[in-house]
Amino acid sequence: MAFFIEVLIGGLLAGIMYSLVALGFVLIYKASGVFNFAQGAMVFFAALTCVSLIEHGWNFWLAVGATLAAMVLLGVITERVVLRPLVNQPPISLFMATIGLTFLLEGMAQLLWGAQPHGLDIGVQDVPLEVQGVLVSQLDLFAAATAAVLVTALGVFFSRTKVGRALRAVADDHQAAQSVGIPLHHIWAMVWAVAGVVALVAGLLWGARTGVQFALTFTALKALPVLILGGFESIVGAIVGGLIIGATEKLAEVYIGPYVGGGIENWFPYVLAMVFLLVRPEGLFGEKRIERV
Amino acid sequence: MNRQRRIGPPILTVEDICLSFGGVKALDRVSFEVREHEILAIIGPNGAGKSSMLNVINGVYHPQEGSVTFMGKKRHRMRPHEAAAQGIARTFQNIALFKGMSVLDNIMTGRNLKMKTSFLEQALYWGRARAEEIEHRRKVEEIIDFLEIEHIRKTPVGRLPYGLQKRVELARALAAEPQLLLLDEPMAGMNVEEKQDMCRFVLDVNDEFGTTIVLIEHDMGVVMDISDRVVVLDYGRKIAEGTPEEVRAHPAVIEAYLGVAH
Amino acid sequence: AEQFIPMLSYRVGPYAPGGSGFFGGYIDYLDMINKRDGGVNGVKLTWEECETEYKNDRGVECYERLKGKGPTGGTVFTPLSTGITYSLIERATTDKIPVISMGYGRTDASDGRIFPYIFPLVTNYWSQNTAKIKFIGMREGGMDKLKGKKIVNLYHGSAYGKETIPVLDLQAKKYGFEVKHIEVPHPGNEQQSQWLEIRRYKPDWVILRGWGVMNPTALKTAQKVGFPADRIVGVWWSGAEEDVIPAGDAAKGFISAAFHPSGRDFPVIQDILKYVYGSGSRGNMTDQSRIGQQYYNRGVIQGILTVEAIRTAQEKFGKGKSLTPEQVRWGIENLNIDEKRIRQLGAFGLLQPLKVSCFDHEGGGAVKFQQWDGERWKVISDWIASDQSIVRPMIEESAAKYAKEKGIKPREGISLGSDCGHYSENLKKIVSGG
Amino acid sequence: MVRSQPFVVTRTAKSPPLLAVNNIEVIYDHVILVLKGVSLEVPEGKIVALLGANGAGKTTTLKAISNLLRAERGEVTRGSIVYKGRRVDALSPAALVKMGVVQVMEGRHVFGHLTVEENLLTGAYTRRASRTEIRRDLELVYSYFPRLKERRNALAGFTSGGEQQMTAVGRALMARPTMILLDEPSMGLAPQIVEEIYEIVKHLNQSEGVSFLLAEQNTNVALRYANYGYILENGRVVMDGEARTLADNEDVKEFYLGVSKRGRLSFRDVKHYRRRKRWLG
Amino acid sequence: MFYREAGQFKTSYAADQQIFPIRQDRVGMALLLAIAYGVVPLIGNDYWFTAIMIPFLILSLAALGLNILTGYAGQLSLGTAGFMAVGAFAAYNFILRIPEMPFLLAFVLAGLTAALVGILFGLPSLRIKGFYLAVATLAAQFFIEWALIKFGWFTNYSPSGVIDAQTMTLFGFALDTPLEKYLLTLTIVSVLALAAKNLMRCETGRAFMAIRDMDVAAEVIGIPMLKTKLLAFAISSFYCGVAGALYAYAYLGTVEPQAFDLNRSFQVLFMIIIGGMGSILGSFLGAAFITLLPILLNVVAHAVFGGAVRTAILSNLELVIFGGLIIFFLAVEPHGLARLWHIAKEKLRLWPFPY
Ligand SMILES: Nc1ncnc2c1ncn2[C@@H]1O[C@H](COP(=O)(O)OP(=O)(O)OP(=O)(O)O)[C@@H](O)[C@H]1O
Ligand SMILES: Nc1ncnc2c1ncn2[C@@H]1O[C@H](COP(=O)(O)OP(=O)(O)OP(=O)(O)O)[C@@H](O)[C@H]1O
Ligand SMILES: [Mg+2]
Ligand SMILES: [Mg+2]
Repeated sequence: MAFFIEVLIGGLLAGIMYSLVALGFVLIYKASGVFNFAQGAMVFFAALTCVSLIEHGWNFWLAVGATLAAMVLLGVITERVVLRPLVNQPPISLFMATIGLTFLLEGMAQLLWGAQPHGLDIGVQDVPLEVQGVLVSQLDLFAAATAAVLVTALGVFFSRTKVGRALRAVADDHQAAQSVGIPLHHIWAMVWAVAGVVALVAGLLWGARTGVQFALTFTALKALPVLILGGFESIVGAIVGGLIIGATEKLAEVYIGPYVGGGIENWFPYVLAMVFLLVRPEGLFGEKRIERV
Repeated sequence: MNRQRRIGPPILTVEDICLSFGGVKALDRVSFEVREHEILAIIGPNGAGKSSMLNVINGVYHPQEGSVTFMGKKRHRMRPHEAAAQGIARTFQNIALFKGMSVLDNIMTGRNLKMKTSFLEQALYWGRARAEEIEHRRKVEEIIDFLEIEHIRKTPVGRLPYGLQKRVELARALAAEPQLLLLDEPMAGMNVEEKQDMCRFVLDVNDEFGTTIVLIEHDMGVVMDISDRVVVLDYGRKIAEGTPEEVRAHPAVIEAYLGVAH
Repeated sequence: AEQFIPMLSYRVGPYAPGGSGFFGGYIDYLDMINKRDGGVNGVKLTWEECETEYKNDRGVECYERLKGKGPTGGTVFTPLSTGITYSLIERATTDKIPVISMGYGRTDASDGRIFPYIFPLVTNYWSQNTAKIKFIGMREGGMDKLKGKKIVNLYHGSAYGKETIPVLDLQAKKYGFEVKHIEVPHPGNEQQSQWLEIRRYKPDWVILRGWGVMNPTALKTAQKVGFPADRIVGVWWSGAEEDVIPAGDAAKGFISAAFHPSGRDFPVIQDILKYVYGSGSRGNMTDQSRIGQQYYNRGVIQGILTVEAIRTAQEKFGKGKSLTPEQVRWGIENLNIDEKRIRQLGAFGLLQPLKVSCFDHEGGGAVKFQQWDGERWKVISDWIASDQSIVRPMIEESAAKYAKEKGIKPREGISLGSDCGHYSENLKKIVSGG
Repeated sequence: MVRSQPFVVTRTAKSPPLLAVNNIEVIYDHVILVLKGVSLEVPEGKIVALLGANGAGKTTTLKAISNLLRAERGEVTRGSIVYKGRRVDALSPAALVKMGVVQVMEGRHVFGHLTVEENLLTGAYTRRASRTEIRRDLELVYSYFPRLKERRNALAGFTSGGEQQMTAVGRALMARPTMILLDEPSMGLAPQIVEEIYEIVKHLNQSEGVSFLLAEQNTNVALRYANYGYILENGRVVMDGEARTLADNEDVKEFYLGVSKRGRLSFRDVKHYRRRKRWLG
Repeated sequence: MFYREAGQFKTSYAADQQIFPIRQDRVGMALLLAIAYGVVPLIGNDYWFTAIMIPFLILSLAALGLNILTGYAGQLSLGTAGFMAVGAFAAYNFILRIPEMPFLLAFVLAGLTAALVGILFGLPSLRIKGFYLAVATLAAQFFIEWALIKFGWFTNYSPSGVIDAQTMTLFGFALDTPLEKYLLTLTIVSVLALAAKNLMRCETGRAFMAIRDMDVAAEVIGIPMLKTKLLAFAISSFYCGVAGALYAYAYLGTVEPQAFDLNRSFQVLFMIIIGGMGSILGSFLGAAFITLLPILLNVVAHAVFGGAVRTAILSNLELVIFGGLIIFFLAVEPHGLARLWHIAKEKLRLWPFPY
């Protein structure tokens, strides 16, 4: 039983880590109906920039601040150069543009800072806490707390302000949004900037777990099943989806894995999400598809 | 020609249709019948449930209660393509053309049901498949000619102005050679001249192919002039039914729909 | 005269740290030879890099692009990627160009009678694995102490990761220990469930057959579940500085196999620093602090082997001449680097003695073990020889199977200028499909 | 069909017009020339109707004004657009809305995943008004369209065609514009509502001084409510004049109003002479 | 001037229904084939065959397969590489396990196997759409990759998981030189491209496009959704499967399951987006862009800066430029290169007048 609980808790906490990355996707999907392929690259770019600045002797907070500024700038430039020419174009074209952005960011990051992996110490001791025989990671707890703060802040921001509404309007219909005076460009720039900030947070936390290296771009893969399960447009969905995926994938690996030879963690969440979608095609909290004639 | 004589027995009967979405009752115990060869108009205020009615008839919506009988076959629920296979075609209120295809291809899709060759034969484009394509192309050209859209044959439909898109949609529906044609506001967004053209097409289809037509329209001039009978819906209920003249004089219709101006 | 050496390198993407370190060392060594000795017997070494991004298809493209360059074509290919190596096996054989895959690539190519052009020099995965069990046995106080011990094989969920499962199973049977194979799905940046399972299983040792981000993550997660790092033994793709630095403190005490140590105290590295980086000139490494690290030193070894092969070939085919790849192949197959030569090369302790033959394309097979102290790798064992009594039959059988599939007639007697001995009846049966 | 006239600017008022479109040319996709020199004016406080057959270029003209063309891969290649004495060709659509010009797009374009009420609220995006003020305007819109109030919490994507049209018009009103570009406002609306919408137009025009440029197929209603009209054909203005004058023009009567010298023609037996029977043969 | 259809009147529907109704296109196509079959073999060398033409053609075929599914039928899929893997490993096992199996037949069977798997994973498409479907098809991608690594049977228990393609023999004649492999690939790809073109301009293609553009309307006019979508998955996977088999047999000669990892799926998806969704030509243009451009950049970079700039910097710069070019081309034409080509043709048609 204790083992079960341990796996469960470990899974839930890992799930939160997935959610952190998923959040970035959600933001951009909400605002443009587009899946941002570059999210993983942004996580990598942000973390690498930050850690490189630290290694160049910057104070931790100073480095974080500078990276934050860089990510905001990146968001603004992305809007200007990548998104603006693609207003009102099919989502798949926008999607492709984010792929171009991915190559660009990956190249830029390594051009600026090199390809070496780095360790990152964010000041949280990662010795496990033992609660009644169950080990709980401090770093993961810290990450969970950060995620909670982030989600609350973003949730409030997007549901309480008119910007949140405008965001959804833009995702529905670029042209109509423009016609009522929603400044598409500002909205997009803002959302991309926020997504950049989220990427930085995710990058730092993941970086503390696995080191800062190119593989941070792969964190995006872990976020995908979370997204489909939670729904592409929902911030809450990203968190709930993360928890569910994290917990079930770990439990499945431990309890089902041995029967089929193990290593099922990569596809199991997808199959799970897929089965779930058959029941609810828009995910847990996603927006319903509107099909009317 | 006396049109009344041509009108035959009921070909479509809807009985006690109830349809609701969450709290909204889109249709509430609606019954009526459509007779062979006639042009039946459905009118009513916005949100009355007219489009929903058409959706029920061709299987896009499944009513919670009630039944639809078409050509003697009674049914409760079916998939739209089954309805199409039985000979029901339609056009849509918010144009539902295939945006990525040319006018010609759009209309050709209408003949989908009539195509018999397998995809393997089509991949070779030899013999039967080729002959079939050409044969159907001929049919489609007749329709194109009929609706006078020859000049835009190869244009992608997305580029067409609204009115022409409506016409292409009609062409696509006609290509299926349906028994029953459902038209959802075919003349919206047209000027008088274009409406006249459209009316002419509708009447011709009715006359020459004997197609039964159910049509939703807000232009009372059109409704009065071309329909044989009219059904009036309001808030999901049928409030009147009869010849155009009867309906126009009906107090409930004036109250709910026409307003005093008419 | 010049000798052209193609470089299928990769300097972007997830594998860039390995690529830049290895090719940095390789190129610096060649550069040093040019600068210090004026080339090999006066033959200048030249090279060109081609970016493969660690992808097989790009690798093939680069191979095709570079194989015809230089006066005599690409001398020897070293793709530093198992996948690319596999893709080159047939091509290189047809083109008569040797491929050296040192510590990676196709293990059974150690049987040179069937793979005349492929050289998994120094040591291969299976050899390494037997040495590792020997090492664990030593730590436990003798091979007989292995009985009843529990070992977890934590492997990367890929073909590479799976490759040592059969050897381990064989050894488990032989020595009476228990082995549990646990897979980590690619890329391995999340290992919570695997390590919880390890914790439950309570093994005595964990063999870490990792790759890239899987390595630091494993060490971090081990720390999280309280498994001691000095009971984890990595393979050499888990044992570079790049694999432990990201794990921070969690890596302290971690042990890994290596076929060469880190460090820059070897004369040969000093020579590189002097001739290549000295007097303000620029070497291949942007970050000079990486000189002497695992990947760099591996590159230097590659350089030594390449140059020695050319030298050996020149002895036979004429000093001071540009050699064809075919001739260099002969040089590789007849490499004999003994301790004396190693000392001359300034690589004592860095490189193990090596004798390549038609029969044995591996040539060495010994492994050293090193431990991370938080700052650098410290060598904690001497060369530990592999257990060829286990490895060799497996290799021969696997190679024979390949020969059968491909319809290759194994080399026998004197072939391509080397003595290949005789092919055993047993293997003949496999090749002919018995 | 309509006799071609050279373009003459007929000044209806001495003051400069609120909006002037000068000889613009529009090309889609770099190759499709759609407007071939269109000029028109909307004087302050007037309702101007833009009439013309399908594909004449009405929508294109409106989009050119509101700067929505770029999103359609179209561009204005010649001419200028002046609003309140200032060139606005290069402004962003949002900036134009801030200046008081709002477009109601053809084909509804409601935000399907927002509720009807949220749709209306997005209309007020550019305004810096207090919550109560916006609440008040919302109620005003609801008073114009009671049906919307009933459906306020429905997702707009699920509402009926007419309800969507009302939502689109209501959404534009929420911006409190000084000038509204209405593209086929009557499309798909019940006759009663059409009248109501035009009454609202008239009301806004008279009591609040809002100017209108409306593209409309329902010539009958449009000319009844408009002050001035332009008739567009094939990307050119072929006729313009006071609404009343236009309504009396014989051609306009026949082709746009459906009345000939013999009175209103029935849709049943009009123009059968034009029919070509080729397809039967 | 040169691209005018004026004066080319069609007197029958048959003529108008030809693949290339315009004469210039017909001539162009014939020329292209003549070059591919006649000129390239004459002037090409091993490098051109094995490193450029063969992979380009094979990936074009995969792109074509995906384009059928995604571009024409509108079902976004990220399982392409998975289906390619099925094709490659199926072909391997058919040839390995069935004596005297002709390799062409094995390729067909491999395609069919992939088609079956495709149908299986296409089932959810009935309910799941858009990006959701894309992510759901990842299940196929990961599952197939996992299964091929996990179960030794597929790789004939090769310890490294790599399979070695057997030699292809046709009428007792071994196809093992680069030129022969090139011609084989070219022929298979041409035939399948022609079949795809035919299919897409017939009823099947129209049904696909109808489902893509508006599936409700498509159903209403009588196109059965499930059947059509599954057919799209089947045909598409068939193409991908054959491409996978070619990848193993005509190109690399050895493959491991990782050769068909998610990156490959993405790569093929990039091809059709950049090339043009719903366009046969686009599949080829996209494949050229995605596979050949990086090589070109690499070659050019080495030619221009070789030696002067560190290779690490060059490699990263290539990546940056490649990304930048993708963005640039999309900004110029969001609908892909095929559309750009189309517009160019329209302009040519009007030339010398601007419109
Ligand atoms: N799929 C649906 N989900 C939710 N509500 C729906 C749906 N379809 C229709 N409705 C509701 O049912 C009612 C009737 O809609 P319907 O489209 O049938 O009206 P209509 O008579 O065609 O009106 P209009 O003339 O404006 O087109 C409307 O209030 C609409 O909001
Ligand atoms: N995005 C586009 N790309 C290419 N051509 C277009 C595009 N939009 C419109 N057109 C073309 O421009 C011309 C004018 O179209 P527009 O929509 O302005 O006409 P309209 O007068 O509004 O017609 P309707 O009354 O049918 O709405 C049409 O011939 C149409 O084919
Ligand atoms: Mg309706
Ligand atoms: Mg219009």
